Amino acid sequence: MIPVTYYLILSAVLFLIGTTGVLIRRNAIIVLMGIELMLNGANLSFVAFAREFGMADGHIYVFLVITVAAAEVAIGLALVILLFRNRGTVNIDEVRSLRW
Amino acid sequence: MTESFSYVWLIPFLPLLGAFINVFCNRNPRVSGMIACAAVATSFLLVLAVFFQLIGLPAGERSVDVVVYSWITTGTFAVDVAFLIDPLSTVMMLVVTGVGLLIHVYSIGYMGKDTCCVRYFSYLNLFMFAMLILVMGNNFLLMFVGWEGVGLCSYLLIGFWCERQSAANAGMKAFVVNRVGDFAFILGLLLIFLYAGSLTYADVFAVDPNVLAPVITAITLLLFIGAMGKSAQVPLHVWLPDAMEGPTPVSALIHAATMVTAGVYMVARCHALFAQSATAMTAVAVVGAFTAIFAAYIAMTQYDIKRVLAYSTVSQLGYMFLACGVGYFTAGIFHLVTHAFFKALLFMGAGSVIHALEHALEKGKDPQDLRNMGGLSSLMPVTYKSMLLATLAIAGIAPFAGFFSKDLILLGAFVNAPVLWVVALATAVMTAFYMFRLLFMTFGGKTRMNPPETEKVHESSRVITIPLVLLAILSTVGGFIGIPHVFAKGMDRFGGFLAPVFSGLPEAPVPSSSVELALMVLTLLLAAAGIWGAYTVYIRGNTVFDRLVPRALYTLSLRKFYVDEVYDALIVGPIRKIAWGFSRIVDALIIDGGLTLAALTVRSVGNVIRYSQTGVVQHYALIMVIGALVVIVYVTGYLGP
Amino acid sequence: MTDLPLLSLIIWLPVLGAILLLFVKGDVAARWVGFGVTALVFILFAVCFGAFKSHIGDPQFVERIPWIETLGVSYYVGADGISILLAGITALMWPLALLGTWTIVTVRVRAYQVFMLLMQTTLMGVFFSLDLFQFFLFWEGMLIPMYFLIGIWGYERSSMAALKFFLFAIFGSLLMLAAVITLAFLYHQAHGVLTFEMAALYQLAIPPEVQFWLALAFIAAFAVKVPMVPFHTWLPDAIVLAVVLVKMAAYGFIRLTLPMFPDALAELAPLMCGAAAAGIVYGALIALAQSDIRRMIAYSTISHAGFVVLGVFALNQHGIQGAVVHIVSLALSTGGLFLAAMMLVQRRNTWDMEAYGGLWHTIPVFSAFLLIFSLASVGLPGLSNFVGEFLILVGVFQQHAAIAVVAATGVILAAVYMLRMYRKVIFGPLTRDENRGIKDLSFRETAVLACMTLFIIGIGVYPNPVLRTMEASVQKLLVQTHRLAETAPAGTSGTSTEAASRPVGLDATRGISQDNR
Amino acid sequence: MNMVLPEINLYAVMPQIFLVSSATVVLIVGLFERFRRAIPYLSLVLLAISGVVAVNQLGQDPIAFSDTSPMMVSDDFSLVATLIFIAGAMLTVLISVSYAEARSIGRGEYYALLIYAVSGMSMMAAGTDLFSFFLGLEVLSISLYVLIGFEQREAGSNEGALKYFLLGAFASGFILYGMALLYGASGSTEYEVIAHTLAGERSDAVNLLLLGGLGLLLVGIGFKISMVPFHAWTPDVYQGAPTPVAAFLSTGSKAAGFVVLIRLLDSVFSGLQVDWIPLISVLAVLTIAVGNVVALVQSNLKRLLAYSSIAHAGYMLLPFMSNSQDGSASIIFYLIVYTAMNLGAFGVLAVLTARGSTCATLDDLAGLGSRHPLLAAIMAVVMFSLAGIPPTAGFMAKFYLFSAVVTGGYIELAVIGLLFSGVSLYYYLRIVIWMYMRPAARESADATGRLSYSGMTALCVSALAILAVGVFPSGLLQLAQRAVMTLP
Repeated sequence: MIPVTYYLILSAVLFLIGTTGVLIRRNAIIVLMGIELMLNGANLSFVAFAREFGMADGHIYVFLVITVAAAEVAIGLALVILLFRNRGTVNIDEVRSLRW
Repeated sequence: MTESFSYVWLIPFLPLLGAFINVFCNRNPRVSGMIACAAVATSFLLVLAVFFQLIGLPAGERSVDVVVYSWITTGTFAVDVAFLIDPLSTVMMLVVTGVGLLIHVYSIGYMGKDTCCVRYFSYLNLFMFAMLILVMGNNFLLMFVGWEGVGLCSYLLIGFWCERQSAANAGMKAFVVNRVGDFAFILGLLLIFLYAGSLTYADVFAVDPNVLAPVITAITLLLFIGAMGKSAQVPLHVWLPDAMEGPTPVSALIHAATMVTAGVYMVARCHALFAQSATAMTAVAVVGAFTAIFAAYIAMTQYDIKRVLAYSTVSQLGYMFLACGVGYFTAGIFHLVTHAFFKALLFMGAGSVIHALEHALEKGKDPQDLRNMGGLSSLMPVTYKSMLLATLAIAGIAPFAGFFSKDLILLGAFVNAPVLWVVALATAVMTAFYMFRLLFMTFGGKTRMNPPETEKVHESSRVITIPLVLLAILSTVGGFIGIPHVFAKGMDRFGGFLAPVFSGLPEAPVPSSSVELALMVLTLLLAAAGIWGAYTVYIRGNTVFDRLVPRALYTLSLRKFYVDEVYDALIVGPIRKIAWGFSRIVDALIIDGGLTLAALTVRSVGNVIRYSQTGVVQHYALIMVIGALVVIVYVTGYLGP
Repeated sequence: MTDLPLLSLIIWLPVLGAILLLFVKGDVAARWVGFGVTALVFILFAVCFGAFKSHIGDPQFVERIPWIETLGVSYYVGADGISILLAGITALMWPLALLGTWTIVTVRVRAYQVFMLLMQTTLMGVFFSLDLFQFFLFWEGMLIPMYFLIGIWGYERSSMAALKFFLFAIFGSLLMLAAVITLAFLYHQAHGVLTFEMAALYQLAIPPEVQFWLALAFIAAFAVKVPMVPFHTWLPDAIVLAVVLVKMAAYGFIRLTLPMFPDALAELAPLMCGAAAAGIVYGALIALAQSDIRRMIAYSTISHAGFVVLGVFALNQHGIQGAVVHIVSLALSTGGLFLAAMMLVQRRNTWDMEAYGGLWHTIPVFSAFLLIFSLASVGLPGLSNFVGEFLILVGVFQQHAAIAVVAATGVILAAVYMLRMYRKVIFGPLTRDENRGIKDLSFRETAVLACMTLFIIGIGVYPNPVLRTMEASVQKLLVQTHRLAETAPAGTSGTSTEAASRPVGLDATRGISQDNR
Repeated sequence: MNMVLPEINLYAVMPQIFLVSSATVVLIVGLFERFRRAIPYLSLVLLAISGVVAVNQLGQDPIAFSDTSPMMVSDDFSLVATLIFIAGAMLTVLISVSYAEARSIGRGEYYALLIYAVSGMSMMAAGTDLFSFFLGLEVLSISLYVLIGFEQREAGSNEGALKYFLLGAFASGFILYGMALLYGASGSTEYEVIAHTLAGERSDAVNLLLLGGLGLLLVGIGFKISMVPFHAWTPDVYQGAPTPVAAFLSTGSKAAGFVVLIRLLDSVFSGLQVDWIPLISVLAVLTIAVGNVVALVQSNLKRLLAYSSIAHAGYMLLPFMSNSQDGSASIIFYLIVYTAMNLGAFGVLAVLTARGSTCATLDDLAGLGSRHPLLAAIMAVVMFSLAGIPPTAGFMAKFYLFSAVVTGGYIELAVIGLLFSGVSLYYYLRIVIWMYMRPAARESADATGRLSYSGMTALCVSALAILAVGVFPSGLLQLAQRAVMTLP
């Protein structure tokens, strides 16, 4: 059977990929996906640990997080649409009227 | 004992009251003079009362402290407002109130017309108050109060015609130069208090010499510097000639008879201290002698009648300090008294002349300039005669007042410091010369005025001449209060009266009477020589001196040795520059600028951070991530063993 | 003694007045209310002063009410000889100041009165506080009214001046705040209770090196406000309140720095004296170069403030008593000088000396008063400043003769710059036509200045009542300071040791030892 | 496998239940156009009721939500925190009324979301389990995302919302991952268990997980309380958000963050002090410095206040070092005062800029002293309080806070903080100068002469509170101290 460490490493990698995505992609939607990826990375390690300890709560937490993430995405997409309406773009590096 | 003197506080208080009334209750110029004179006259009578009461006492008990109230008390520091009644202070009180009274009367005539003579008389009374406090106080601090008070009044009176810029400047100069002396004086007081633990004369003089030994020279020198400021000794003499900007009676009262002699009084008062320090005594004598000849030298060439008198005052004060310096304090005080008589008279005479010429001379001609005078003897007989007497007195011609006092001083110098004696002798010649120069240029010869002017010149009014006459009498017979032993044993009333005060001093060696007589003759001859010189030059118009004396020496004297210029260059100018530098450079530039700079730095840092806030969300995210990495690395950096 | 809470009344009455003012309409009414309240305060103070027993060194009229138990803070007021004198001069000056600026302040009159009243409260609070926390509260609270007074009714560049002043002041007092907290903390460590009561904190034995820093923090707070060079640059723009600040800061020195940090003082006192002397000369020199009356007065204040600090850090009775007298007379002389100057400027509306000249015959009464105030601050004997200055010099001379000599030169310079100003403004020919029309002082103005003059002369010729009032308290203070110093190893409080080497031994402690017997 | 359903005690979560339900009520009532005007007052009443509920439970022993695994607990700490949030929310509602009216955003959702946010905060405060904390955090954040973007037509509002959303979600990602690590380390997300694990013997791996988890949590919470370097969003978002929301943001959500931080650092992770004390102290000083120094050069008032709020966060971080009852109490006290002050400051802006541009600059304040004396006076009080000048509450708060720091033995930190608070005076007083010592430059932001009564009431309340607490702080001080007594 696969040792938990592997899962953890995988989750870490996922998290980092997500982070990188947030940092380098210009399109707001993709940035959003990056964030989702980070959350899922976290979820994966939850599940892994839960499995390790043979307890249920980890799994339950994951469900909870997924719900929360869904809510977030809903809001996020709404905001992006508003953004597109207001400025006609979804490139977040063009959204910089508030600064200094 | 004290009770019988308990009224003395009235003596200074009455003039103060007079000033008060004049300031607040009186607007009438006529009355103001009366009030002032009344006040002074009353205190003069009181002084007489004190005098006779004192005479009545046995010589040993002729020193009484009269405490009025306790003034400043903190812990160990206690000073009273208290008056010391002893022969010395009594003599001073007599001179101040007596001469002062005459000058007050004279002022009625002289200043009566002036629009602000109310102010004038209140100042004058205020001065009397301060001067009396100075001479009567029984401790240094109270003396200092009077000391500064007279300084203030002199400031106000010199600047009395303050709309004249020159007068305003002169007043300020007088005050500031005096302040320099006061600075030393204060330090002296501090030292005294520190070591003697008190400022009351009685206690201080009673302190064991060994206690004071380490600082006695410092103390006495500091005090003497104070005296130099007040009594216009070189190098602090510069203010007195300028002080002539004030009304002439003021010059007579303050800058001849009373205030300027305060220094001499103070030294005499502190003889107990000065006697303990040979250095200080020498310093006093040397400074005195030098001032005497220095001022006399300048006086020989001045043309402003009052300036001549001013320098002669400086010179005579030098004599007095010389006397003190050689231990002949009695002689110093004696000369102080006689000088008060004849110098006051000279000033008042000069005043009467100026007064007459002011109206006579046409616009633009200076009524004080000797070159505008001459031949007034017939026009102003009273003034002429009285001034003649005074001049004889100051020239030291027997038997006028000046002779006895000056002779005593010369004797002292001859005995203790032959070198200084020579100087003094030379000064005597010069004195005779410049005084008669003044007399001849004013009254003698034929007039240098044009006829229309001469018509307008006439003798001054009674109220002016009567004081002249009285003072003339005093300066004629005044000397007889102190007839030296050689003429008549025990006739030295003055010395006898002051004896208890100076009893503590070592007996000065007295030369044989023949030597003494020889000295007298010598002095008289030299004085006569001086007079003859003046006569040949200014009556006979002989130009022999012009040929003999090198031009440089003459200019040096005429330009007063350029002392003022030197001071401007060396002291006043630099201080101005320093002040300017401090205010513009140190204060504005360095300190304030530094603060501004600091503020700017902070602001610019702020701006840097502010503009690093680009508004791009991913930059923020990046900052977060970096922060996060730092945090994680830091935290997890601490792994267990 | 009356059972009224006199001190609290004196402290809080102005606040009530300020609240009352909020409901008053019209400038005149506002002026009268302001004046009335301050006058009432003065009367109350007079009652208080009458009941004051000068032979007691401890605080009197003590009131104490628990306030913030959790911090061990209580509302704790009382008056000893020193504080009652300073409070007295405040109570005297306030009505006079309001009366003097009656017509000078014409904008936002009501607000002006309000802030003046609030400031009086804070001042009184500072003087009467026996609890360090409460002291600090008033000390800081004062900044608010001052800030507005400078900023709104000051002269040109006033708002920036106010800001500058505030920043200076706050940096000082924040350091002090840190020190206050630390003190309380140390006391808590030592005795397990949290308290800010001054009397208790005096007894606290603090390790010398800690003392040093704490003392520095306190000194910073006070030095900024006195002000001492180089923390003075706010003053010329904010002169309006200079006199008040000198009072408070010097009081802070006396009340807190002296008894609290004896060991530190052993090192710091000479430095402070040196700095003060330097400040005296510095301020005087710069005053010499000013052609603007206000700045001249400001720098003269700096110079005088130097004298005050000098006296305080002489650490002996003459010095401290002299300092207190000097503070009082400064309030009168410099305050009078500035008030008179404001009256003049109100008429001609320029601060430039050169713009005047030859006023003597135009406005004699004014000239007379200006002369008296100038002479007072020149330190003419017979006027109040002289007493203070001389006592200070006596005190300092015992400790550091050289410093005293330097300080004494200030006496010469003072004469120079004051008379220079007077000559330019009053003497000389009347050159400018706009000066001909100037009106002389009104009755109200004359009354105000005359009142000040009376006190100047009164204190000058008979200072003993003032001196006696504080004598006991000052002795107690010194006992405090020097006893602590002796217990501490590094304790060289100057006087006690040098006394031995001194011939007649005029050390400050002698007065005290007599007191102890 | 069979599971035992845990005993649950609804009484423990009464306040939260009340908050959520009242939010829902408001939401539903908001649907009816005719009640629109009543909504704010309805929400006020409902908030008040939940407040009363919370007050009722004050002073009792802690009650756990469930005995087996207490997700939430109702102890004085959580209750006091909840009360702070509710008070803040009520003031926010009051200052919102006219603003929302003017910008026609006064719909039911607005107030509903506000209350939802409050419920989220109080969950964070009450949570004794990382997950209830996370849940509360998300409830709070999501409602805030919407609130910030509520002015749909305002590009700024929208941009601010997006920024806050992206970064907020990003931050919660960190938090979640941190939670995962902690879960992995201790096999549970309960605070007690984690603390227990910390106390016990632990292997390097576990230690690594714990520390990493702690670090990630700090990042996430640091974002909420806008601690440098996680502060970058603050000025932009405050500037973009509707002013009342900005007020709420700067008080409520920050407070929530600190409350959680107190629970975590002072009770759960106190075992790791050696690791986080130096870190937090450095970050705190940085936060103070950046906040104050940048605020110096801001003339846009909302950004200025944003930086000032950053600086205040820095001050509030200092007492964690001392890690004492007093420290935590001083933070609570500071939070209370700070809420009043900041709501006052933003409130003035909200009232001023009800119409016109969302962001007021200094010039808009010029001559305010003569135009609106009362408003100016309130602003002045608030500014002096923020600057920490007696007799305002701000001084008392600062004093208590810094004395806690000193007592903890961190005198140098206290001195640094105090000196920077001296710097802060410059910009606070500049505002006062502009109000009183500058003539009105141009006809500035407030076109309306009269100010809304509701807004003014809120402002007067906070101003009076500031003064009252400044003079008689005892009551609140004791409350704050009581609150931290119950912390384990």
